[in-house]
Amino acid sequence: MSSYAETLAENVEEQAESEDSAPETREKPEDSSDSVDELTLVEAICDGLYTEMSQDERVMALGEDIGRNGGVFRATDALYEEFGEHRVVDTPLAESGIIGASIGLGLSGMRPVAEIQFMGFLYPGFDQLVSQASRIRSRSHSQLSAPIVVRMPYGGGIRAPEHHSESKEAFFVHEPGLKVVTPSTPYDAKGLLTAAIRDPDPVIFLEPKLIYRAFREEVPQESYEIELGEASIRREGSDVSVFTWGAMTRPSLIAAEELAEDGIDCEVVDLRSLSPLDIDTIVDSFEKTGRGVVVHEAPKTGGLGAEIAATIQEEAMLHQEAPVKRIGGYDAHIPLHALEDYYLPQAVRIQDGIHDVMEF
Amino acid sequence: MSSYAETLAENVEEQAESEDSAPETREKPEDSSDSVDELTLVEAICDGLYTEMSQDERVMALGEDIGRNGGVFRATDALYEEFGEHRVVDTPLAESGIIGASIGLGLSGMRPVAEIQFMGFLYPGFDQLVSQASRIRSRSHSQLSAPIVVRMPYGGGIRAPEHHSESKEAFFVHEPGLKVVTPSTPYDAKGLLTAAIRDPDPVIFLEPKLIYRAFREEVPQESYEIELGEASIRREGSDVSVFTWGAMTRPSLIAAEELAEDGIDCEVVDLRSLSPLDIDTIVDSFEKTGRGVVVHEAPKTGGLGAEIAATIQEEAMLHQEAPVKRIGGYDAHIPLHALEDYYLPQAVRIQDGIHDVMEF
Amino acid sequence: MIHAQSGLHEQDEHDRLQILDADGNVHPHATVPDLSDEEMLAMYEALVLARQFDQRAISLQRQGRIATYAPMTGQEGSQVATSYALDEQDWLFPTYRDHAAKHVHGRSLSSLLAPLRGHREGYAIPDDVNVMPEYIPIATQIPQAMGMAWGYKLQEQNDRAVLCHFGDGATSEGDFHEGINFAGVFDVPAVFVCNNNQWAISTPRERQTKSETLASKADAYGVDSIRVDGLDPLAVYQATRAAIRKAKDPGPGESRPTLIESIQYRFGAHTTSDDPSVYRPEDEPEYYRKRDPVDRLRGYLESEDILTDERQAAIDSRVEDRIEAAIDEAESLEADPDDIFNHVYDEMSDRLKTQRDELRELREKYGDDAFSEVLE
Amino acid sequence: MIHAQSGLHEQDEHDRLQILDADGNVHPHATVPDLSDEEMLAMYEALVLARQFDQRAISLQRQGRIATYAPMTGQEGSQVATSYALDEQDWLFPTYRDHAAKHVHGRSLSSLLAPLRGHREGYAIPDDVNVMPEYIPIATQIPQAMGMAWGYKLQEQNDRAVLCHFGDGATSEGDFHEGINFAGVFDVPAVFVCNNNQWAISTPRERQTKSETLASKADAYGVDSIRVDGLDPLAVYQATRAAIRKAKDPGPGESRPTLIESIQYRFGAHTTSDDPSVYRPEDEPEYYRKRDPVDRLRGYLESEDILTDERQAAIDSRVEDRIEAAIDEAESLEADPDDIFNHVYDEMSDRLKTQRDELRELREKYGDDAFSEVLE
Ligand SMILES: Cc1ncc(C[n+]2csc(CCOP(=O)(O)OP(=O)(O)O)c2C)c(N)n1
Ligand SMILES: Cc1ncc(C[n+]2csc(CCOP(=O)(O)OP(=O)(O)O)c2C)c(N)n1
Ligand SMILES: [Mg+2]
Ligand SMILES: [Mg+2]
Repeated sequence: MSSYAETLAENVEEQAESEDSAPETREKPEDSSDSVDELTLVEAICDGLYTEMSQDERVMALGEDIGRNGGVFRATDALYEEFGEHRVVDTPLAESGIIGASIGLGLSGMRPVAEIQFMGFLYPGFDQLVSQASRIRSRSHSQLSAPIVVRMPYGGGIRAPEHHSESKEAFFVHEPGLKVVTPSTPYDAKGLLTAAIRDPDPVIFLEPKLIYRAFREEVPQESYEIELGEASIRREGSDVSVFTWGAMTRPSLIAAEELAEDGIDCEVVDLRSLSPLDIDTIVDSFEKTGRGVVVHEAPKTGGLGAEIAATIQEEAMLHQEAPVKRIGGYDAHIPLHALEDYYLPQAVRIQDGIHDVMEF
Repeated sequence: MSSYAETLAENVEEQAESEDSAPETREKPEDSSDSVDELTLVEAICDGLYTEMSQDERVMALGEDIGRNGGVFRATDALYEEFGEHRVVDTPLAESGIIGASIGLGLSGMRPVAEIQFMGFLYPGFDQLVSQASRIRSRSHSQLSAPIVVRMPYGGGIRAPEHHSESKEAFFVHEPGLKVVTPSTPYDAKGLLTAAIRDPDPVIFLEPKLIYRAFREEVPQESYEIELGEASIRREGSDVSVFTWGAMTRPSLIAAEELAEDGIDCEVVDLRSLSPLDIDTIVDSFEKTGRGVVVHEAPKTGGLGAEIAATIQEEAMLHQEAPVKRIGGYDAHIPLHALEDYYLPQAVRIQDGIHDVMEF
Repeated sequence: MIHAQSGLHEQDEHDRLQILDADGNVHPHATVPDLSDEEMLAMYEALVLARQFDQRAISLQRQGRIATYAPMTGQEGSQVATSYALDEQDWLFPTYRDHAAKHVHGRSLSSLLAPLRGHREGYAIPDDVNVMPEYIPIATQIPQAMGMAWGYKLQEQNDRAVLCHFGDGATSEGDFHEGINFAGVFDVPAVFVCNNNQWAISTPRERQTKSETLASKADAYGVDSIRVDGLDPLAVYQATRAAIRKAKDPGPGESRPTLIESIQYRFGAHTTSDDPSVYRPEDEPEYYRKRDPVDRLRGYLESEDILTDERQAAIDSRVEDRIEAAIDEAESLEADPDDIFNHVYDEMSDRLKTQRDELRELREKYGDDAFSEVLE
Repeated sequence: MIHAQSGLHEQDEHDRLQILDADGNVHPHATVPDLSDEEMLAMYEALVLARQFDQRAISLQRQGRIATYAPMTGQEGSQVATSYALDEQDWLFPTYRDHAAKHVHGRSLSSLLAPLRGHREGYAIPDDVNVMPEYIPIATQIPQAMGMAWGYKLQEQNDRAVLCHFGDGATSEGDFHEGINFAGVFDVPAVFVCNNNQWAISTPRERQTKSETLASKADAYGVDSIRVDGLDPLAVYQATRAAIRKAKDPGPGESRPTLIESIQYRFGAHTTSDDPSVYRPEDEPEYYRKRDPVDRLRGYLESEDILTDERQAAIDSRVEDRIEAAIDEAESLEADPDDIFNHVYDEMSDRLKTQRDELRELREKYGDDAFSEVLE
């Protein structure tokens, strides 16, 4: 087994475990100043919601099975008990209704955080999100806005059934008026979610479910924001820049460590914010290394990798020592789990791709 | 007025005229072998439907107001009278219903051609199209398919109200299993539509409504196919390649003629097929010229221009004498008509962009 | 001839609330809403204004001075009455056809014309006006209106209700279903007004759904409903007022939301780009023209001596002046290309700034004529 | 305690078709469907198989041999009965939970397990089997099933009907509304079966909609409906058979489509990843367990001397063998990475070919272990 596969295996076991057994209700300590918890990414999301709901009465959560059930991934665990059925609301099974309702709630002065159970089930609500929420500001000449957050687990690798492994962030990035973020660590998860909730515009908060429980990290109990629109350099390097986000950050880092042994020094940039993109960080990194790859789960054609490659050649062509290589999902539907590890970028593919770029 | 603006003005006047007055019902000549008609693009679409419905009983049309009314743009003019209410069907006002029904009709052995009144109203049916029709083949291991065509007018420039000027082809190109085509001439309109109807997979047929009635061209009365997946070089040139499609082909050609006077020889490639892309033609043209621009109406970020630029630098970086420039809509919603001419790529912007690329 | 029948479908009037008969006489057992003479006259003036505005707008479109317009003649009675039934703090969710409803609830006449002149400024809402920009994608406003009503309920702003307009065609969309189902489940203070003008462009009501009535669709959501003669402004007022009252302060056993099916008829074309003679019999409107809401209210007010010739003359001249002023105002609006970029996000992104600056440079370099507006 | 009430909601049984009482006795005024002893026994065997399959599948999932599984215990009676009511040429649109319905209409047991082992081959449909691959996105099958039924009607294949399954939760989706509305308008030969198991994951039926019943939602579309005791296989068979007959050959004044609300209960978890004790009272299933469909049909067959101990033993052993064989077959499936690319289009695009070749090269270069399947 490759080290990535091992990492995955751990995740998935944890995942399966936590899904099959009754969830524990996490206790909130009374005094939360200056304290930190060791949290998984999904716990950090839950904590981010908790913290923000505690501080701002306008914040509410709504979606399918997020109440008593705490969400199918337990991302809203114990919030129902804490904040009651009017602030943590199980809705009917209707995604357009959930997002349309959220827009209206936002207009009334609330700060709704909607959960879509899986990205593959967002599409019935696509119109309300992409064609409605995105435009409330522009069509009203900024008199109105849609201060909503739409959270959804996305991505593959967890042996899920059909339609449960979507990674179509590119759809949302192409629509003006939407912001799109995705964390790759528990710390970022809480900070980005806090910023998303406070943002006056609609923010799509993509949750890399493959790493929901992959590892723990210290997360402050108090609230903090990570500014939307800022990438994070996860590993500095001088030979080649790896641009990635969400669950692909880890295999990218694994690949970088393996390549270090071959003397290739990778810089790994976790974009975090997919819309707006942090073009400065992307271009600066590329200008430093002169070589780049983009790693994402979505189909290659029309994926966000295209935007990044196009931007780099626009802004930094004269620094280009090799084509920017896109290591993505293939232009096919993500297969069921017997084959999904062939579909998703594995550390081995990432390494191989980086070698290509180095040897160009 | 720029020449492009003049061209537009003509279009729009014709358009407005034909929309405000009662439509004429076009007579079909009895003997149609070897004959040609001088048709506009929208007439060629209607003719394509007529020809295919005459030859293949399985072909039917469905959508909102396509029957007695002949479609809001008259794209199904007189088909209701010719083929009757069971083959030219006015549906209830429900896009998910229309596309879902089309999938089922296709499974039963019919060849449905659905009309969505404007691209901006496709989104309620996004799920059925992007998440369902696209996968019938892959999820059934090719035992089943969705032999449907979804036609929709798209693009701006006709002084239309909000949500009537969308150009979001990139959404469909990113989804495996869908094909996406758009004609820029009447001849291509009929040939591509015929091929789309005969294709066993779902084809999205985008109709550039700005040029629905912009000019006439000889169109054979008999049926013919233009193979899906093949671009067309509209103008050969040696200095710079312009990649475009749909309604942007004309301003690109206008810009090319103007630039010819400055001694810049543009090659204008009309992609026609947006998925699959004709990568060979794109790369060959670029390798010849070493410089390229992409012109499209959609917002620049995440638009198809990104895919083309990314592909070019991947496949032909060593030929690149300048960055591939994307001349697109801005990353904002297309404004109402007082400003839409600032938003859409005008010949002046295209010329300016090409100058940039030439002077790099 | 399925199509040709359609208008007749709704001509049995016994199943709906009516106060005035076709000639403006009060039905024997009906009660006229409790409105002062001044209120009645104001409502009537709004009707006259709406009718006049509609005619002017159609001719402005013909002259190329505004873009495609959706006429409301025949439907303005219901529009005016529903907005009259609102309290100031209530919100209105209108469609592209609800010009009169918007105006009565506070939008200026010139703001109605601005988008038709291509200016999104017309959708900018003054702080004290609770009218959403119009909704063009059919039925999308329904879950949003529901959501806003829910939000007010959650915030215990119990004096607020939300009124949401849509057409007969809208009842086929998933958003109608999802929105009203949520309204039932969360018992929100919303009034849904289905303006059943019997046509969705060329599709007649009975090809839209095999449901007996549109009002009865509310049963599927456990939501109350009522059918009302939409050409009778007093009946519409009464039904809407009752629904708004109930939304804010439901009695024991009452639920907050209501679906009102207001049965109307579109006297004219769907929009100025539409030609109804292609799909419906020329004489279909006759029946409804005889029940013209403006005439009916005028008939009633005259019979009650509330409306005099003098007052009518004053109304006519005020209406004329206001419309002229509105047209002047709308036609004096200038567009600022920077606005393309100004309202995408609260803070403009770097890429948008670059794009804005690029456009500024291009305009500088080539002049605005190079981008000149078509047809202007 | 809104949630805790839910199960009780549907416990008044007077409003639904029932043939067998809780103990398997025929109700005084009920008529048993006209089925031969052999047919009755076959149906019973299918029920036993379903129950057994469900238990094995749950334990396979526990052992990590299949992925997340959606149990059907308590609902198999209705599933088997609806499929028994189909003619061979009819099509079935199932959900992720309709294992028994699929099997009875022709899908092999191993094909049910294959997707759970990660193989899309399980969705490949033999030419002579009219069962769509299961639908996971809720309610999306409804407009499609409607469309297929419409297509057969247009092609005058009047001996074909389409049966479409979905849950109580599905009734909230726009696609339910749009699909059934079309069915009414185009009068298509479709039977819509709402498997009201009273829960949509953790959401109880009465938080899904304030509608009195789910069946009555059909009125909004002018479509016939019926409520049936979904734990009574004979009642479900009778209702479905009548609906299929009517779909193909409606009598005067009858319409083709029908919505059947089959009132059931999910005895177990939503899926093997779900823990119902979090959201519903542990004793809620009790009432329904006493009405177990397998027991009821067994009771009836025993009382009629159709089922003997011998026959039961033979059934049990056949069932056991078939399930074992199916598991072996499913576990012997091997995945071919080329299949990722093989079924995207009728003809593979150049870019897909390149990608396929790239993957082949990578596998060659690094070996399949480098891509090794997690948990396998
Ligand atoms: C989602 C969507 N689909 C299609 C259209 C195009 N369209 C505009 S108006 C209209 C008919 C609407 O009919 P109805 O709801 O009865 O309202 P009316 O125009 O009669 O007031 C259609 C189909 C649209 N605006 N939105
Ligand atoms: C469009 C969509 N949204 C959400 C989900 C996630 N989901 C899977 S099953 C389920 C509940 C379905 O309930 P119901 O329709 O009653 O069917 P049941 O599972 O009870 O058989 C949900 C919400 C989904 N599969 N599809
Ligand atoms: Mg209407
Ligand atoms: Mg259920």
